[in-house]
Amino acid sequence: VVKISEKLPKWAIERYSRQILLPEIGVKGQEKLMGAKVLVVGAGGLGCPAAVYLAGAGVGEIGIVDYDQVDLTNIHRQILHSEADQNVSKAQSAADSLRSINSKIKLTPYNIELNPSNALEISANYDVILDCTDNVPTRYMLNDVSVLNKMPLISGSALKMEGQLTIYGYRAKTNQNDKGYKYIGPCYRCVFPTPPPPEAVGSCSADGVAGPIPGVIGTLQALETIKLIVGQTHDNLLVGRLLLFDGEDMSFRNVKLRPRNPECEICSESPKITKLLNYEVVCRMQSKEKDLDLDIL
Amino acid sequence: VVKISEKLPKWAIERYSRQILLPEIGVKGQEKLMGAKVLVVGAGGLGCPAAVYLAGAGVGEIGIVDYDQVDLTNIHRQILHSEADQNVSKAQSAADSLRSINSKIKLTPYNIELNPSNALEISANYDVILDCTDNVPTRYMLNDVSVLNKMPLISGSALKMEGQLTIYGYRAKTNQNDKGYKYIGPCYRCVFPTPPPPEAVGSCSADGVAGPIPGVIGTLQALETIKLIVGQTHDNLLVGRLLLFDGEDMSFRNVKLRPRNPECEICSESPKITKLLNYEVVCRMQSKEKDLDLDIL
Amino acid sequence: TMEPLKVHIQFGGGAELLFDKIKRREVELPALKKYYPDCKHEKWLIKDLLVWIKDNLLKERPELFLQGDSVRPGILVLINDADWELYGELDYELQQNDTIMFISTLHGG
Amino acid sequence: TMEPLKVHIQFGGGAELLFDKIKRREVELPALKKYYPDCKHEKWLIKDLLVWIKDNLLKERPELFLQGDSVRPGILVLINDADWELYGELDYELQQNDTIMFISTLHGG
Ligand SMILES: [Zn+2]
Ligand SMILES: [Zn+2]
Repeated sequence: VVKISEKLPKWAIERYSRQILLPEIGVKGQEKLMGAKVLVVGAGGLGCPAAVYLAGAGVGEIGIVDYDQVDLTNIHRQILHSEADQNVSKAQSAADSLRSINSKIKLTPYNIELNPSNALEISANYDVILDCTDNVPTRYMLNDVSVLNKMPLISGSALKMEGQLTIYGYRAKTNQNDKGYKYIGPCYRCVFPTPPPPEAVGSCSADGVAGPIPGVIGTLQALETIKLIVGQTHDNLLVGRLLLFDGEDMSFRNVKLRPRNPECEICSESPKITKLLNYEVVCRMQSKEKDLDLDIL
Repeated sequence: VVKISEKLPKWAIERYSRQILLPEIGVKGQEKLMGAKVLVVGAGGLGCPAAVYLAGAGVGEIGIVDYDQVDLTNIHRQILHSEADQNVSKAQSAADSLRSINSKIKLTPYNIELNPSNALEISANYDVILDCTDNVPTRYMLNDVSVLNKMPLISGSALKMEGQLTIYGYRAKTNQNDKGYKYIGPCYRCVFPTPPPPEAVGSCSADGVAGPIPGVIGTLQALETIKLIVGQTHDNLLVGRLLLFDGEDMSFRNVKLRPRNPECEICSESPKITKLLNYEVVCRMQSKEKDLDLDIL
Repeated sequence: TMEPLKVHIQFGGGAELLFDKIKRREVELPALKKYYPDCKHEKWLIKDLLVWIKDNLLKERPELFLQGDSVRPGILVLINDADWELYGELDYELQQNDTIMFISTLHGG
Repeated sequence: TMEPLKVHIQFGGGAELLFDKIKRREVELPALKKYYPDCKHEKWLIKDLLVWIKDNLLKERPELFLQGDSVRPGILVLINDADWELYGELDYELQQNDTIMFISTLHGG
């Protein structure tokens, strides 16, 4: 039933057979996956499960950015790091784990802080960005990178018992299957033009998180990335929709977001923002949220 | 805010701080997790993510059963196995990976086929069973084990782009927080008294599966297990409810199941079934579904 | 009334493979007596819907969907997101705009 | 009519912390004129609901929920599972049985 490909080597057809069997993927989809380049920003609770399923699926190139080192308190949810990796660079530790899972793909760890002076250049080497970060300034920066570089942004977030997931900056133009040729999905700024007040923002180190929460969201980020790469159209993707997950009672909700804002400061036809900004100033928040010493110790 | 525990050592409070911070877990919940014993049946696409988040959370004892060896076609979704583990026992490979993540817990690999002659005895050492298997006869057997041993069964399944999850055999009696003291949730046989016809049953090797699908379901199995262990009541758990997940369009649905059947062949007050059966005969199906040689090769 | 009865029919878990792989359908059912002149009751019950589905939607291998006058074991029938056993199974009377799902249970991992 | 307006109010993403940690509430709103005699319009709009929530439900730190006459940046308002921007935001007229959700966006990973 499945046709043999001229481009896919026999080892790849065998190794990835369980997903090639799916009509949604097939040989053509596997070729696309093996030709795809994905940048995962953050090798933490979201980035670890996202990257492991992308590596498993045979995504050709995966870049992993994280400036932080592995801490014992990370391990309950950051599944690419083991006890022996404590104090090792998270990007390096993640890349090593991924290499042991799939030696056939290219892995590039970036043991640096993504910032306005390097973000556009680094991400220009990739087709898709996964936002697996943990702070507001970086989320605004990645959105602007996604719009300026015309790359979709698969944005996940998790805190306590809840998670959220959507795709920003989707462009039908880059997908030959998508009939709505001119359709562009909303960007982060279309939906959230103004950053939240700093005192309203929680964090995993201050508020806690159950490990499986980012586990589910990160895994779903990988799924949406795979679907995007193989050419699923925007009505099947979380474009213009936000998935809300509450682990407390296992409720999931797909809610409809507003469309792209024709006046959006960055993704409109005549944008006010044309280069990256100083996001810590814009958001009145630090991006490097260093682990707090906990009162309970 | 969080009180220091007399039972929890300082290292545990530090290591697990991100989940102890959650009101749903706290110090008391962490104590329960560290005292809990969980049996994961199947070290495949569901069992790997389920076990990794249970190990991360510090569940005191995890048993992992699988008679199979790691095959290259497993790796896209069975994230505890690496390329170097090919032909190694899956139970052993999984236990080794989990040990590197958490050396503080007890891990027991069972490199055997769970069958009617050993299943009751092995599972009697545990508090909860996770059904992470891939075939009908084993699912009926695990249900009967769960009822006969009075242990809840956290049952996940995945195929192609879809997944399903629920908890069978929940007993409020064992949960001091649960007001409905006598409540017992349905078992698998309450909902599905008759096995499906063999020709209607699909499998990952014949029909394919996208890696993140069992990834999501297995991760959610871990979350429900954690919630169950820390004493969440049945209205917050997937008891009497089935979660349906369709990755094709990222839709999730919580549907209401029928209650326990007072005439159920195994979980009623006067059961017809009082010991394990020959499930391959009952279901007219083999449980060892050996990987098929694919036509496409 | 003679107003056609509109119901949403959904298939999942592989059951859609028997129905041209279409997971969601909206169907309009005519007056029951018009469709089944010999029928003894007035309103559409789920058992009538099963026959209608077999006659109108089922493309192949009906034994993978029906067994006797009900659905085969392993297919869960849901009426507006609840197990049909809570609503009398085959004898449930369809209401305007009901969503009836047929979900094949999965066993893979 | 004088029938009270019943709406479902839900909080999530941490917004519930400002409301006694209760995520789901069902509230009955009296006739608008009874509650706000000086009000210029007849029917409940979301902007009236925000004031009502502030007066009746908000326990602490109102600045973490409201800013000016609207919700603060970073809280998504959903009317029956759709972004309120699709329905005129503050000027949307509440309907019987509407579900209004206030979801604080998450930034952790
Ligand atoms: Zn925009
Ligand atoms: Zn039963």
